[in-house]
Amino acid sequence: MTKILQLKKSTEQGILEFLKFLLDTGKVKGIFTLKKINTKGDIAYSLITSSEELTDATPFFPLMPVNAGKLLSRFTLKGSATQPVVAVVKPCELRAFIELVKREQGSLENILFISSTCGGVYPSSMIVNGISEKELTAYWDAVKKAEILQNLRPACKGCTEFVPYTADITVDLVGHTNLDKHCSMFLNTTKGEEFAKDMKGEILTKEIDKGKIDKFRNKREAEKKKLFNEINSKMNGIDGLVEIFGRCIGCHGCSKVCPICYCKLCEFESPDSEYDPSNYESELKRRGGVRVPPGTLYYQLGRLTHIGISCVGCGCCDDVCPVDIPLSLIFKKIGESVQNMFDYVPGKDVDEKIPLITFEQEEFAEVEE
Amino acid sequence: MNTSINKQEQNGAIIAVKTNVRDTINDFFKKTMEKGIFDAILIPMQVPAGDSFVYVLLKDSSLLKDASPLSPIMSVQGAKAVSSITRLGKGHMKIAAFLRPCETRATIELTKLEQTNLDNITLISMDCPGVMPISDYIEDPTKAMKLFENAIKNEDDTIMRPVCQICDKSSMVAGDLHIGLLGAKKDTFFIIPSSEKGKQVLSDLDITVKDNIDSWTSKTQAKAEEKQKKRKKAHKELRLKTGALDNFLDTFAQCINCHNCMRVCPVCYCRVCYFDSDKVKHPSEDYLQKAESKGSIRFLPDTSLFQMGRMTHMSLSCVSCGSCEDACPMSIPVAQVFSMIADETQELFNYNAGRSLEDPLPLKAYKEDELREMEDDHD
Amino acid sequence: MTKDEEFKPKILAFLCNWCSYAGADLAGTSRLKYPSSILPIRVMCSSRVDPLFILRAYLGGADGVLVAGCHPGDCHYQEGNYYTRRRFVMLKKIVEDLGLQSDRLRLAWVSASEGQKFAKVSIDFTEKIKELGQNSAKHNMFL
Amino acid sequence: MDRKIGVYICECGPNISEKIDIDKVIEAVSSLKDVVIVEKYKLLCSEDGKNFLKEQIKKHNITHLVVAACSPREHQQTFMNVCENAGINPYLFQLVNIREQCAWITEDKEEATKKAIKLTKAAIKRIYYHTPLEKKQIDSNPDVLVIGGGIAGIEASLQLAKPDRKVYLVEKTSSLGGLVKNFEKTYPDMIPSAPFIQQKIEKVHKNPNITIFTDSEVTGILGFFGNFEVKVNQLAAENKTTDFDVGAVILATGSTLFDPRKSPQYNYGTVDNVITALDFEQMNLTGKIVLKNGKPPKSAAIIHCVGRDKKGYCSEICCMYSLKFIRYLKEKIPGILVTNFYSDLCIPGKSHQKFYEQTLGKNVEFKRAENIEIHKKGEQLDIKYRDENGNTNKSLVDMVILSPALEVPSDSSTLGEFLGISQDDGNFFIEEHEKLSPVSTSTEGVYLAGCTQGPKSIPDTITQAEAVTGKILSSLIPGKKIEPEVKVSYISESFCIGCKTCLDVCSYGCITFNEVKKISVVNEVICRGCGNCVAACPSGAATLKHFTFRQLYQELSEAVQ
Repeated sequence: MTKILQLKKSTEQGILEFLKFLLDTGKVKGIFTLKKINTKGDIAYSLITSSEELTDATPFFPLMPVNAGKLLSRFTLKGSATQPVVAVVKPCELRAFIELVKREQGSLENILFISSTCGGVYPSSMIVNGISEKELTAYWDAVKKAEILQNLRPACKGCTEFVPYTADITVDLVGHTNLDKHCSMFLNTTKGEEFAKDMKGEILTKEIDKGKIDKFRNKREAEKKKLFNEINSKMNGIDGLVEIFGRCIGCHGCSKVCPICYCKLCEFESPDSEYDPSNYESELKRRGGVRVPPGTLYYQLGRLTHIGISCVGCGCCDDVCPVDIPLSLIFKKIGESVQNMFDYVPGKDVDEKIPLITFEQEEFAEVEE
Repeated sequence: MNTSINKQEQNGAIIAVKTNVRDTINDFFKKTMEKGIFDAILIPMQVPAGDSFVYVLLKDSSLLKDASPLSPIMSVQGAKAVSSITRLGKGHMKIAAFLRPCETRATIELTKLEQTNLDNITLISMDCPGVMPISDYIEDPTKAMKLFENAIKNEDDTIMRPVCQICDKSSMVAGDLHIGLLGAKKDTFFIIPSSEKGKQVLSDLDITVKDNIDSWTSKTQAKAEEKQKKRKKAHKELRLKTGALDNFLDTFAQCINCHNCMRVCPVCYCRVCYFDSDKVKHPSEDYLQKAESKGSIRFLPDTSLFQMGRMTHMSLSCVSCGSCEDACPMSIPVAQVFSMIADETQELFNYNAGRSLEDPLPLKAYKEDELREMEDDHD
Repeated sequence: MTKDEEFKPKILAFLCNWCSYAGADLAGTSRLKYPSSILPIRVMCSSRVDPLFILRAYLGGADGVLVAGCHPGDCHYQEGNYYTRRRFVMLKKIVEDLGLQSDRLRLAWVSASEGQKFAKVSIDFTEKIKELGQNSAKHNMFL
Repeated sequence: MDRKIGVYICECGPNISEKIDIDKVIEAVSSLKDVVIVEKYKLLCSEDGKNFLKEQIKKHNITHLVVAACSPREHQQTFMNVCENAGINPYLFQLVNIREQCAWITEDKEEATKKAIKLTKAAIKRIYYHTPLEKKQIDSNPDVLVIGGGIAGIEASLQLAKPDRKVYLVEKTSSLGGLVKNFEKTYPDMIPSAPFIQQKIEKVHKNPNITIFTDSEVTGILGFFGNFEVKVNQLAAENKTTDFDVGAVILATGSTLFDPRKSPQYNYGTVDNVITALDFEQMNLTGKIVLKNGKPPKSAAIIHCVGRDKKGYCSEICCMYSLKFIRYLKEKIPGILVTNFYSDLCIPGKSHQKFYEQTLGKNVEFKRAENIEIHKKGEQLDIKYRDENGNTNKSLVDMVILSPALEVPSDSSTLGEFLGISQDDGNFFIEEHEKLSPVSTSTEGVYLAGCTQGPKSIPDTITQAEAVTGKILSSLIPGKKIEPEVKVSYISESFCIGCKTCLDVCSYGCITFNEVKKISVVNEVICRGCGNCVAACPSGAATLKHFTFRQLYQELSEAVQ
């Protein structure tokens, strides 16, 4: 049984009050959350230390300008948080952060994680013209009804990992019909309970409604299948891949925003990946012509070998691609397939080793000769 | 500022167009390969899916028939392509690189920064009608192609990218050879040599350079002047929009720190960008402290540092090619802002990025008696 | 001569110095015959074979890529080949899921005494590659 | 410096010349960039051939040498030596194997020639990116730390201690001799063991080059082959800590017996007259074999394989010493009835079968049994067991001797941690390779001798101790510097992001983490150069010298051309 802190307020208001409580009581020094950053209504992740600034916070705004896992890594890369901070993040952001922590790119210390069952986000480009009230209402209606909104990020539409694994506190959103009246926060850990102590509200004990979750997961699963089938039909040998990736402009924005890509210098931008004149000469001998800069497929496939095992399917790569290559679906599909092979769910457990740095003596006999 | 942007070329050669300009240019290159003048040609070509054009280096001259010298988009800045081929050395092959004027100029800037080796490269440019935003093209390639062809025919730039619409250097000759479409009689175009290398190519092809190109000169001059007016006006309006710090911040408010603009920028050549390096990463308490001083900070806090910092790094070499804007997933008018700043910083030093290999990079040179007006205590 | 008979595959073989390269040498000193399509690249341990090498070879037009090392448990460097195996299965899966021909990639354990096995693997793999035909990546210029 | 590549093709007598059209190879590679000379020669590995190469290098000012000949496993070193003699760095050399993996695998000369051309071109492309590597020499300390004063440790110490090589022998109990000093006699010769073991212990004590620490334990070992820093804590001397340096470490910590209390069916410790093999040896050493009541037993049972089910291995020596016990019993109590309860008899080796046959005789019984239980019945012990036919039987005896499995004491794991050596399920230290390198470990300069590596007899223990001394004597020579592997990993400080992936996959613990800079650092002295970390590093920060990404990429891309 999990304890639930229930506030008789709208979820949005409830969470803001809880954050204010955490800050005002000094339980945390800072709040990491989405926030309106100007009068135009642009949204960005912010670090808030004063409760007045909380009025502009929008913790569950359906947008992921940057995967917060990457930001938390930046926050704790040069030393773990010395003072307690609360981070309100989406499940895939939390998973991404866990994957980064496994790679020594951040620290969980002194961070209280609040996440939610997640209804997904809109593509970031939607904010360019502003996300209208209508679109917001449509979003929250869909969340209440546990339905899949069709204009979400493709990665979100087929996301089956919408329940956070390691959040200290999980806010009940998906399928929570009384979203406007109640704010329900599951206190999953003792840390969560400690921080919620003395917060005015009702404490209930019950499990999260599994039926509700499963039903939504089935919907997402079906959607995912559909999306994967679509992309599958295009993955048709080398020529098929050239059709998909041919228009890549080589900006590598996908790796720049990828929460799992953490290298200082990407291998595909390193001297090793440069062609010298003799490489060009031999390529030309072989093919008669060669694309310049070369290595589009090499980059994409190579990146799959680097991050596929840890891809959390957040979809940031889709958002950033200036030529609309359906990256997230490809990476998610292949990522999940590789992850399944090792029975690995990225970001599920910080103590679980990344499959490529460990092995079992008896395994995969089928590939050997 | 020097408005006469072209080196004074007196003569060129008039080339007759057989079926269309594209085929004639491709044919021209084919001949250079057959004569052994070039071993390979760098030229745009449509990808198999038809949804983009990329640079290809061709050695097999039969492939030239599919080349698209007049491609409607600029998916990769050509200077980056030249750099990719020659950064590590000049190699054995003699290569013709067919680039737009802004790509040629960026190539010249990169050469000053040791990122290309032009020994075996002949730079050939062409009057540029501008290019469409990549996203417009990808949305419906067939329709876009028609629009583009019509736009060229009608000399209408309204479908082109905003920076192309205000480009005053679309016929600037900075390379070795230039193909002049403007002012040419029907079914012809000019080919104009602008260096010894260029002249040699033409003479090897037995093309005599004695045709008068006045019509091209006056037409391009007029166009440049018109565009320059348009450019000044656009920059003035933009200045109003982005002038104050708040406005500037608002302009870049939606930046998601993907740094695509930097990645595709032809003159951003660093292996690891300063703004991605350890120098901008701090301990958590620094961030908290910063937040405490203001109540809250945007995280990452470096958006404006990145944009402004990048300006200090590359605005003197900025060729206003617009690649950054094409690559911005948040549709921020990066190129417009950068071109405005670049015009101003370059003017400070009477520098014109990519105009000539001979002009030293302003920050690599100085004059003893200059910029006194910036000093506090000048007499 | 039919077209199929003309096809002479190019198969890149990453061989670990201690087992598989020695096994391949033994095949030679035993005068076992196998197709000259196998092009050896010597590495000290199969664990040096970065999946990116395999990708490079594949995209570069190699018709097949063989990675061969010591038998599990016999790695000269103790456990390198266990990591090789994980990296290899991952890459193979990715290649397969991308709709590419993952049968062009093969992993084999060949000890220093298994000249016979090396020859057999080489023959079998070459046959398989002949069935698959030429790698279509070879002539595509937009990779 | 201009690169001048010389390419030399060996005819290897008829071996290559008859199978490959060498002239075609010469023609194909002559025009490659920087190739200044391509020549063939009848036998390059001969003295004449080596001289020829050397002269050629000088004559043509060759800076990079490519030789197309036999397998690198055959003559790589030969030609590297030629390079050194001719004054070029031996790593600016590449050997192309056109014999074993080319000439000898096909009858089709054209095919072989084509392959030879490809491989030679690939080698030339590769050598473009070769860089000179310098051999490093580091001072080494010839002294040796021996942990464990049993027969293995004693033997190794005696072999190694010389005026120019000190040995530090650390024993955790108060005296040397280990388990062996409890034995009256050893099998199969049944010669008294005291004289030989005492003699050896005495020799150790007398040897001025051996420093003995009894009642002591090793509390820290840091470093690498040739340079280990050791800390020893002397419990008897008020925990005095002594520090010293050695170049190599021998683990001879031996084994103990499985505690039969963990298998309660034997009632060891709860019922009188059920004793272990070690109890029995000690009792026998006193000269009298008696029951608790002081009387000699009329019958005894020896239970084999005690604890084998729990440990999961056969301890190799228990059957043999159990036979020895029959001899003890028969010698001291003629007429005693001895019954052996065994599951499998393990009597390997050239003289043991005879020993077994000589031990058989009147009043000696062997019963194959399982599910053995021991209970007290009056003054006697009741052994309940299931026989070969599956029937439950009983047997009454006066005394039961248990022959338990050998195991490694659990406190050995700290040593394993210091030294970076893993232990198997039975806690035995894992050797570098069971067959190929049975006394070395994954940490260079740390060796195993005796039962610490697995149960073994006295002769096997001594064999191992001698093998270890051989290893040390040949590699750790006083006054001689050691040359660590040159082709090792290197991690670029500027590209490393500090994810520790390389640390996780390294089998040798040669990568450490710089906590200040948050980057990984390779200890080049320990690195063996497998390249695992290089393939694991996503940033391209790690590279393996002489097998760099570039070098291999050049080779592979030319090969598939």
